[in-house]
Amino acid sequence: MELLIIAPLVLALVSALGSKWNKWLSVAFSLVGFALIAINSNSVYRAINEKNAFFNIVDMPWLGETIHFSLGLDGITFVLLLLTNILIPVIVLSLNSDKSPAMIPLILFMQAGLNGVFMAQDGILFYLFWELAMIPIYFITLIYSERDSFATTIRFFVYTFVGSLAMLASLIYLGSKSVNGSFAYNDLYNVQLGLRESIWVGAGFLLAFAVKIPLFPFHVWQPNTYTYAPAQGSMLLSGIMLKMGLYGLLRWYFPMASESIDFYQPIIMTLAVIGVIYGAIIAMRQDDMKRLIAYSSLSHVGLIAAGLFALNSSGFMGGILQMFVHGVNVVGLFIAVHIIERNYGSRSLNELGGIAKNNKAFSILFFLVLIGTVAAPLTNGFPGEFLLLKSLFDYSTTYAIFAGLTIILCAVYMLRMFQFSMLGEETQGTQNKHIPMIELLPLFILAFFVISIGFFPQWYMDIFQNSTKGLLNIISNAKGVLS
Amino acid sequence: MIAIAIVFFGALALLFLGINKEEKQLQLASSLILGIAGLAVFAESKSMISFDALFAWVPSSMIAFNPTAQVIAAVMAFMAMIIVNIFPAVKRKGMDIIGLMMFSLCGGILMLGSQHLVVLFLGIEILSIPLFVLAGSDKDNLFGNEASLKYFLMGAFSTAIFLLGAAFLYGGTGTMYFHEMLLRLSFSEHFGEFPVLVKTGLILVSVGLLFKVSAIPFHFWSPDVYEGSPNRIAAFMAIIVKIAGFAAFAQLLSAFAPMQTWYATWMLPVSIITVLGGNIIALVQKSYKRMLAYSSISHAGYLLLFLMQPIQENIRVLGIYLLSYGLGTAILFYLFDKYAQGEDKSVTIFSGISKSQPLDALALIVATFTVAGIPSTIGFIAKYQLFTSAFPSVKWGVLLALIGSAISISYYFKPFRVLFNSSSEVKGAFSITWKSVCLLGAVLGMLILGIFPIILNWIF
Amino acid sequence: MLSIFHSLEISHYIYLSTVLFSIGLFGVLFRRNAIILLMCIELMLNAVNLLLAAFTEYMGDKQANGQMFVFFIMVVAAAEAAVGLAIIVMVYRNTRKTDVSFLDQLKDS
Amino acid sequence: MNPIALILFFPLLGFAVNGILGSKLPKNVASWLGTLMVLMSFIVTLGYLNQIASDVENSIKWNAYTFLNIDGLLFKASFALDRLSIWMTLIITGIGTLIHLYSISYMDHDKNPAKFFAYLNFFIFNMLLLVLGSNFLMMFFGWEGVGLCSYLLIGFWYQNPSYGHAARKAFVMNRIGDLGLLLGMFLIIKNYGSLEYADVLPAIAQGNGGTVLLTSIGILLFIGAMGKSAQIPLFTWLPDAMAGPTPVSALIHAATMVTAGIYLVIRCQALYSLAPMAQELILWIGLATAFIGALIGLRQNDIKKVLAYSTVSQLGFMFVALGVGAYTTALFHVTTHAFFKALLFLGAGSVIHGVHERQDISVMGGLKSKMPITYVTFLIGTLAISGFPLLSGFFSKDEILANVFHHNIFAYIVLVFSALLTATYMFRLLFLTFHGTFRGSDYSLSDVHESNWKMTVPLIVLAVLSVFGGLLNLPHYIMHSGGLLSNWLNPTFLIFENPIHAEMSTEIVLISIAIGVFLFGLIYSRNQYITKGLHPESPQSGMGNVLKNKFYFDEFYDKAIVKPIEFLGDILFSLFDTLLLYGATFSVHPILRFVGQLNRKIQNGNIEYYLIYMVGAIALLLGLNLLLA
Amino acid sequence: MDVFSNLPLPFLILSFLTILGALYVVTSKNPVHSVLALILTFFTISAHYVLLNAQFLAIVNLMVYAGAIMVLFLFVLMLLNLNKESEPIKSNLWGFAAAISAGLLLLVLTAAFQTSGIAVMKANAEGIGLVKNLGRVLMTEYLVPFELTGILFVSAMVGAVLLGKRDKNDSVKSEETL
Repeated sequence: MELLIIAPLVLALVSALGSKWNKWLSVAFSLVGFALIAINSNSVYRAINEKNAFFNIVDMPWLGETIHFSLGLDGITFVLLLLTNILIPVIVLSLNSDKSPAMIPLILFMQAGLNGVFMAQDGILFYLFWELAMIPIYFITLIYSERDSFATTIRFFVYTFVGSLAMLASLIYLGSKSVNGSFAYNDLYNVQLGLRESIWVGAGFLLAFAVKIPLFPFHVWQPNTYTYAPAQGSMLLSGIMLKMGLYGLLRWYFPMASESIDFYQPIIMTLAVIGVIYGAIIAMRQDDMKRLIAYSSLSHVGLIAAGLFALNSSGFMGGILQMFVHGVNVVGLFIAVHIIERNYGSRSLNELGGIAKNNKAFSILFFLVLIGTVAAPLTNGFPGEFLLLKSLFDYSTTYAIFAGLTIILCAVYMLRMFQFSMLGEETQGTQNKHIPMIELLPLFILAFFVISIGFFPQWYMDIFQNSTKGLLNIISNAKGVLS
Repeated sequence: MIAIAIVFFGALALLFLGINKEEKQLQLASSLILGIAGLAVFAESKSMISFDALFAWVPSSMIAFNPTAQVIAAVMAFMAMIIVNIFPAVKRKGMDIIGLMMFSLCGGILMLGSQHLVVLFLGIEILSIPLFVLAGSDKDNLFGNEASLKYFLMGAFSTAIFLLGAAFLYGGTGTMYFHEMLLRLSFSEHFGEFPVLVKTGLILVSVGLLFKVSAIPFHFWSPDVYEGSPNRIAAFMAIIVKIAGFAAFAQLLSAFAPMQTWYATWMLPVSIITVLGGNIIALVQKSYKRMLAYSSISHAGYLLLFLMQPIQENIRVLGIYLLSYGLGTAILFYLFDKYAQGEDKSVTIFSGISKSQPLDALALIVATFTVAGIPSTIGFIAKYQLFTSAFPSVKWGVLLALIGSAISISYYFKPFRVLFNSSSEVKGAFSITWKSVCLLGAVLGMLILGIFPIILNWIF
Repeated sequence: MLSIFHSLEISHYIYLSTVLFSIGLFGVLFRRNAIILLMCIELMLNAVNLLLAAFTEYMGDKQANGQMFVFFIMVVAAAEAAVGLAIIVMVYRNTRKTDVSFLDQLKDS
Repeated sequence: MNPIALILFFPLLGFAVNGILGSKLPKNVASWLGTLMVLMSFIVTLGYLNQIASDVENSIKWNAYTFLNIDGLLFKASFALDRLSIWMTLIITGIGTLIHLYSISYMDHDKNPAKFFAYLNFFIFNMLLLVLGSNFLMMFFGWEGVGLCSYLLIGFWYQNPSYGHAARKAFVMNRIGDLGLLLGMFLIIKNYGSLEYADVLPAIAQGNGGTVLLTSIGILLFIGAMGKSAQIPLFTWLPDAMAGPTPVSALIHAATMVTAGIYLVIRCQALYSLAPMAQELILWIGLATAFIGALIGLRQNDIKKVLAYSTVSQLGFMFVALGVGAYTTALFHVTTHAFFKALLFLGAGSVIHGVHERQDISVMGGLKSKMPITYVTFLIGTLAISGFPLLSGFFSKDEILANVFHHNIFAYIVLVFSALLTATYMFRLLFLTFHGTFRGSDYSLSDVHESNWKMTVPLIVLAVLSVFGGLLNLPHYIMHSGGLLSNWLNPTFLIFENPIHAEMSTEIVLISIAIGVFLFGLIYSRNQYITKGLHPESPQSGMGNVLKNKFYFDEFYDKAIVKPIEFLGDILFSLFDTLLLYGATFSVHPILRFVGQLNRKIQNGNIEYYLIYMVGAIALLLGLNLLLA
Repeated sequence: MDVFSNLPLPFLILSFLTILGALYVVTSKNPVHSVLALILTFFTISAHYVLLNAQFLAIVNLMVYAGAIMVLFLFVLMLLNLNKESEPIKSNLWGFAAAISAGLLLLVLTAAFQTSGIAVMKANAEGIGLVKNLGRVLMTEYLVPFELTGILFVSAMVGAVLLGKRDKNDSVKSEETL
C-alpha cells in the first residue's frame, strides 16, 4: 500500500517535466495503479472482512526509535483511500491542463499526502502528511486564484496552520506521556489521561479538525478560499481535504482524548447544528455559485460532524458513508460550475439561465448530482443523511429537528441554483452555446456513484462496517476506563 | 583542534600565496581547505581517524571536543564553505576577507571545545574581532562603516560584561573549569542556595553570550549590523556566530545543570520575549534582509527554549537544529544577495523568478520551508525534535513558540506573493553553473534530510 | 605582605572594582565620542582585572588563574584597541566624525 | 420473476428507455411505449387479483435486497402486494394508463414528449414504490420520488420562470411534510426497532407504546400527509402545481399522488385507531381544508384552479373521514374521486386544447355545441362530484357525511355546507364554460374543435367509471352484507373498524339533506350564471375579493416566513459572517503589525539608546534574580 | 559607614585616586585630558596590584596599558586632531538616564553582595604573582590559550591592515583626509 504514497510522487515528478499527455497519463496511472494496488494486496481483504481496527501494514524506523514510518489500514481508511484515488483522477480530468501546467504535479503531490494522512499510524507521521497535503493546495490556490490570491491564501494557510500546530502540541504532549516517548498509534492510544489534561489535548485536536472540517465559528477561511481558488482547488479542498478533518475526529480525537468526549460532545453538537442551519440560510442568498456551494458544504459537513459526535453506530456508519458521498457530490457540483464558467464565462446566477435548453446531457448530470446533494431517495445523498439524522435523533430530538431543517433548506437553495443557472429563459450570455461532450466525462464517472450508492448503499457500507464496529468498541472501552 | 589547525594554517598559507591574486581564484582553494577541515573533524567524530598524536603536547583539558561538538564543528566548516563558495567574490586582490572569515571560524570552533573560561573568552574574541572588521570590509560604504563601528562598540561592551561575570564566577568557585565550578561548592550548596557570586557571574556571562546569539533584549546590534554589512558577511554572522554561540552556551549551561531550575526562571522570559518579539517585529520589516535578521533572532528564541532543560543527553538535537537553520538561512541570504542588486531591498526583488530562474525559485521555496519548519524539509525535523525535547521542562514556552512559528509563516511566505508573477523583465537566462550545482545540492540536502531523517541519526 | 592590610577583605575590592566598572559603564552611556567610549570600555576591563587579581590573592590560587586571565584580557584589549581604532579612523575618514550619535542610518524603517 | 418486480419493472423500463434514448426515438414510439408499460403493469396486477382475493392472509411478498444494515437494524428493500396496496395499484395503473393514452395526443405538439413520458413512467414507478413498499422506508422512497416527479413535471416547460417557481414551491412544501414523516419514522425505529409494517403495526395493535408515543408518531406522520395531500396549512402548492401539463394535474395532483397521505393513514390504521388525539387533529384539519378549499373554489376563473381547489376540498373530505375513523369510506372516496376528478381534469384539458391553450373561463362559454363529448363527460363528472344521487360521488360523500354525523354534529354541519359549496362552484364552472353565450374576444367560436379519439376515449371510460363507481361500496342499507370495498378491506385491519348502523330514518334524513345540498348548488349557480348571466369578472364584494385572492395565504407565507428568512440570510452573510466573524478572526494580523511597528521607536539606530536598554535589561535581570532569592 | 572603618589609609587613598581618575576620564570635556586621567587611573590600579601581590602584573599593566594602548589612543586623538573640546556635551536628561542605569547596575551588584557576605579566607600565598610562577603556569597549563592568542593577533593585524590600507580607488580621498 505504501505505493499509494510513492507512486503519485514519482508521477508528480514525471509530470512536472511536462508533456501534453500529462493529463491522460496521470489519470490512467492513478486509476489503474490504484486498482492494481487495491486488488493485489490481500490486506485490503483483511481490512474489509476483519473486525480489526487499523492493523499495521508497513513499519520501519523513520526518526530514531520514537517515530516510525508505519502505515495502517482498515475499512474506514480504505473507503477514504477509495474516495481520494477516484476523485483525484476525476479532478485532473476536469482540468484543462494547457492553461495551468503546474497544477497536475501539485495535485498528484497532494494525492500522496492525502493517502498518507489516511494511512498514517504514527502521530508525527500523521502530522507530517497533514501538512504535506496542505502545501500543494496552498500553491494551487496561490498561483491560480482569480483575485487577491496572496491575502486569501496566506490567511487560509496560517489559519489552518495554527490549528495544525495545536494538534502538534497535543501530539507532543501525548508522546511525552507514552511509553519511551513513542508516537505509535497504539502507544498514544494507551496513554491514560486525567480529565483536565485530556480536555487540553482534545482542545488541540479539535481545533485542528474544526478548522479543517470546518465547524461553524472556524469556517471563516472557507468561503473566500472556495470562491477565489481555482475550481480544482475548491474541489480538492471540499472534496477530499475536508475529509481529513472528519477522519481525524474518528481516528485520532475520539480514541486519543476519549476522556474529554463527554465534555466536548454538547459543545460540538451545538456548534455543528448551528452550522447546519447557518450555512444553509446563507447559501440561500448567494449569487456566486461557488460561494453558494461553499456555504452548502459548511451545512452538510456540520451534519456529518454532529452525527459522528452522536457516537452511535448509525452516526458513524452514516458519517463515513456521507464523507464519501459528500466528496462525490460537492466535487460534481464544482465541476458543473467549472464547466459553466468555462463555457459561459460567468458563475453568477443573475447572469446565467436557460443553459438546459441546448445541453440536455449536461443538465441531466448536473441535476443528478444536485438531487444527490439534496438527498432525494435512490440517490447517494439519502442513506447517509438518513442515518445521520437518525443518530442525531437518538442523541437528542431537538437537535434532530433543527438539523432536519437542512432537508428543507438544502432543497430550497440547491433548486434555486439549478433554476437560475440551467432553467428559465436564456440570457444573452448563454445563448445557443453547446458544451463539448468530453468535458462531461468526469460528471459521468461521478454520476455512476450517485446512482450506485443511492440504490445499494450496503455494498459500500460493507467495506467499513466491521472496522467501524471495532473503532466504536475501542472508543467505548476508552471512555469506560474513565467513567 | 585539527579543524582549527587546518583552517588557520590553510588561511595563513593562502594569505601569503594569494597576496596578489583575484579573490575569485582563491574562493575554490579556501573552500577546499574548509571542506577538508570539515571532513577531518567529522571523520574524527565518527572515530574513523584520530589526531590525538598530533596534539599530544596539549597539556590540559581546557579544550575537549565531544563527538557531537566535533560534528557541529564540521557543520560550521561546511557552512563556511558554502558561504565562501556560493557568494560572488569581491573585486579586489588578496583574500584577506575570506581569510578573516576563516580566522573567525577558528574562534567559533574554539568556542565549541572550550571547557575553560579563558578559552571561551578567547574563542569569543577570535570569533568577533575579525567580524568587527569584516562588517566594514566594504570601506567606502557608509552603512558598512556604521555597522562595523556599532558592532565593535557593542561587542566590546558585551565583552566587558562577560568578563565581569567570568570574574565573579571565578571568585565564587575558585576555578575556571566549567565542570569543576559546582563541584567546588560545598555539599550543602549543591541543593540549597547557590552563592550570589556564582549566580551573578552566571547571569553576566550569559548576558555576554545572549548578546552574541542576539537574544532580545540584547539583539539591538544584529538587525543594523546585518543590514549594513555585505551580504555574505551578514550570512556568516547569522550562521556561524549563532552556531558557535549556542554550542558554547550549551557547553557552559550543561556544567550548571544543577542550577537549571534557577536559571530557567530568568531565561524563560528572555526566550519567550525573543520568540514572540522576533517574529512580531519581523512581520513589519520592509527590507527582506532585516526580516531575515529578525527571523534569526526568533530562531535564537527557540534554541534558548531548548537550553532550558538538561542538555547533555540530547545536545545532538541542538546540532540538527543549527544545521537546518544554517542551510536555510545561507540560501535565503544568497538569493537575497543575487537579486537585491538595485535600491529595492523588499520582497519584490523576487518578482517572477519562478519563470526565469526555476531553480532559484525552488531553492527559495525549500529554504523558506526549512526556516519556517514546514514538513518534508529538515526544518520540520529540527523544530519538532527541539520542541519535543524542550516540552517536558517548559510546556508553556513551547506552546508560545508554536504560536510564534505560526506568526512566522506570514512573513516567511511574503516572497511567494510575487514569486509567480509573470515577470516583465527576465532576470538573466537560466544556466547551469557551479553555483547552481552547489545550490541544487543544498536544496536536495534539505529535502532528503527532511524525508529520510534517519540519516541525521547517523550524522549526529 | 604588609600586616596592616590584614583588615582588608575581598568584599572591599569587589566594591571598588564594581564602582570602577560602573563608572566606566556610565562613561560608555554618557559620552558620545567613539574614542572615549573605547577608553571607558578599557576602564571597565581594568576594573575586571583588578577584581581578578584580588580574587587570586584572596584565594591563594597557586595556579594564579586570575592573573593568567588578566594577561589574556590585556592581550585581547590590545587587539581590540588596535582594531577599534582602525575602525574609528576609517569611519572618520568617510564621515569626518567620531560622534556615535550620528550613526543612525541603519534602523527599523 | 416476482410479480411485484414485474409491476415495478415496466414503468422503470419505460422511464429508462424514454429517458436515455428518448430524443432518438420517433414521437409516437416513445409515447406508445410509455403508455404500454403502464398498461402492462396494470395487466400484471389484474392477473394476481384473484390470488389476493382468494384469502385474506394471501399477500405476495418480495424481499429484494437489504438496503441498509446498521449492526442488526435492517432496512430491507421489501415489498408486499396485499389487499390495500393492490387496490391502490389498480387505481394508479388503471387511471395511469388512461391518462397516458390521453397524453399521447395532448402532448403531440410538444418538442419532446419522450421526456414527458419518461417522467410520467418514473412517477408511476415511484407511486407503485409508495404503495407496494412493505415498510416505511420504501414508502418514503416512493413518497419523495413522487414529489421529485411532480417537481419535474410541474416545471416541465422550464422556459417559464413562474412555472419553475411553482415547481420549487411544490417540492419544498412537500419537503416540509417529509421532515415530519422522517421524524415519525425515527420515532418508530427508536421504539419498535424496525420499519417493517409487519413488525411495527402488530406491535402497536397489541398495545405496546403509550398513548403519548402513538399520538406523537401519528401527528408526525400526519404532517407528512399534510404536505403530500395539500392540507392546511401546506396546501398552497397544489393550485400552483396546475402550471404543469393538464394530464399531470389529472394524474398526479388529482387522482394518485395527493391521495398518498390518505393511503399512509389507512396503512397506519392500527396506530391512529389507538391515538384519538391525532385523529381529532386530522378531523379538524381536514374539515378546515374542505371548507376553505371549497370557499376559494367559488371565485376562481382559471378552469384548472377551480378543479385544483375542489381537489383540496375533496382531500379535506377524505381526511375528515379518516378523522372519524371511517377508513374504508376514505378509501372509497379516494377511488371515486380518482375517477371523477381525473375525468374533470381531462375534460378541462380537452377544453383547453379545444380553445387553444386558454384556461380563463371568462373567455369561454357556450362551448357545448362545439365539443359535445367533452361536455357530456364533464357534466357527468360534475354531477358525480356534487353528489347527484346514485352516482359514485353521491355514495362516497354520503358515507362520509353519515359517519361524521354520528361522530360530531358541528363538523357535520360544516361539512354539509362545504358539500353545498362544492355543488355550487362545480356548476358555476360547468355553466360558465359550456352554457351561456360565447365570451371569447381574440378568437371565434368557430375554431373551437372537439378533441380526437385518443383524448375522448379516456373521457368516456372515466365517465362510465364515475357513474358506476358507487357500486364498489354500496352502503349497507342497500346491500346488507356490506359493500364490496369494506368486505375487501375490513379483514386486513388490525383493529376492527365497526361500521355505523344507524336506523333507516336517520339515513333517509341524511340522504335527503345531501340531495337538497346538491339541488341548491345546481339551482343557485344556474340562477346566477344562466338566468342572470353574471360575468365571472363582475365586480366582487369584499368577501369576494378575499376568496378571489385565496384568503391571501401566499402573501401571508411570503411576508411571514420567506421574506424574514431571506432577510436573515442577508444579514448573517453581509454583517455577521463577512464583517464580524471574518473581521474579528483576521484582525489578529493588523494588531500584531501594530505591535511590531512600536519597535521603530526602540530600534532607532542610535547606539546610545541601545546601550542604555541593554544595561537596563541587565539590571532588571539581576534585580529580579535578587528579589526572587 | 562601618565599611570604611578600620581600613588602612593607603588603600583608601589609592581607591580614592582611582575613582577620582575614573570619574575625570568620564566627565572631562577634553579627550586628551581623559586619556591622561585614564593613565593616572592605570597607575593607581597597578599600585593596587602591588598590594595584591601581583607585582609582575603591575609592571605589565603599566607597560601594556599605560604605555602601549594609551599612547595609541593619544596618537589617534592627535591624528584626528580631536584634542580640543570637540564633543557637544549632552543634555542633563541624558546624563540622568545614563547615571540612573549605571547606578542601577551598581546598586544591584552591591546589594547582591550585601545580602550574602562573601567569605573567601585570606590564605598566605607568597609569590604567586612572581614571574617564575606565572611563567610556569603560562607555559604548562595555559599553553593552549597562549598559542591561540596567535590567531587573535594575526586576525587583528590582518583586520587592521585591511581597514587601514589605502585602496587604489580611494587614494584621492585619503590624500585630503590625512
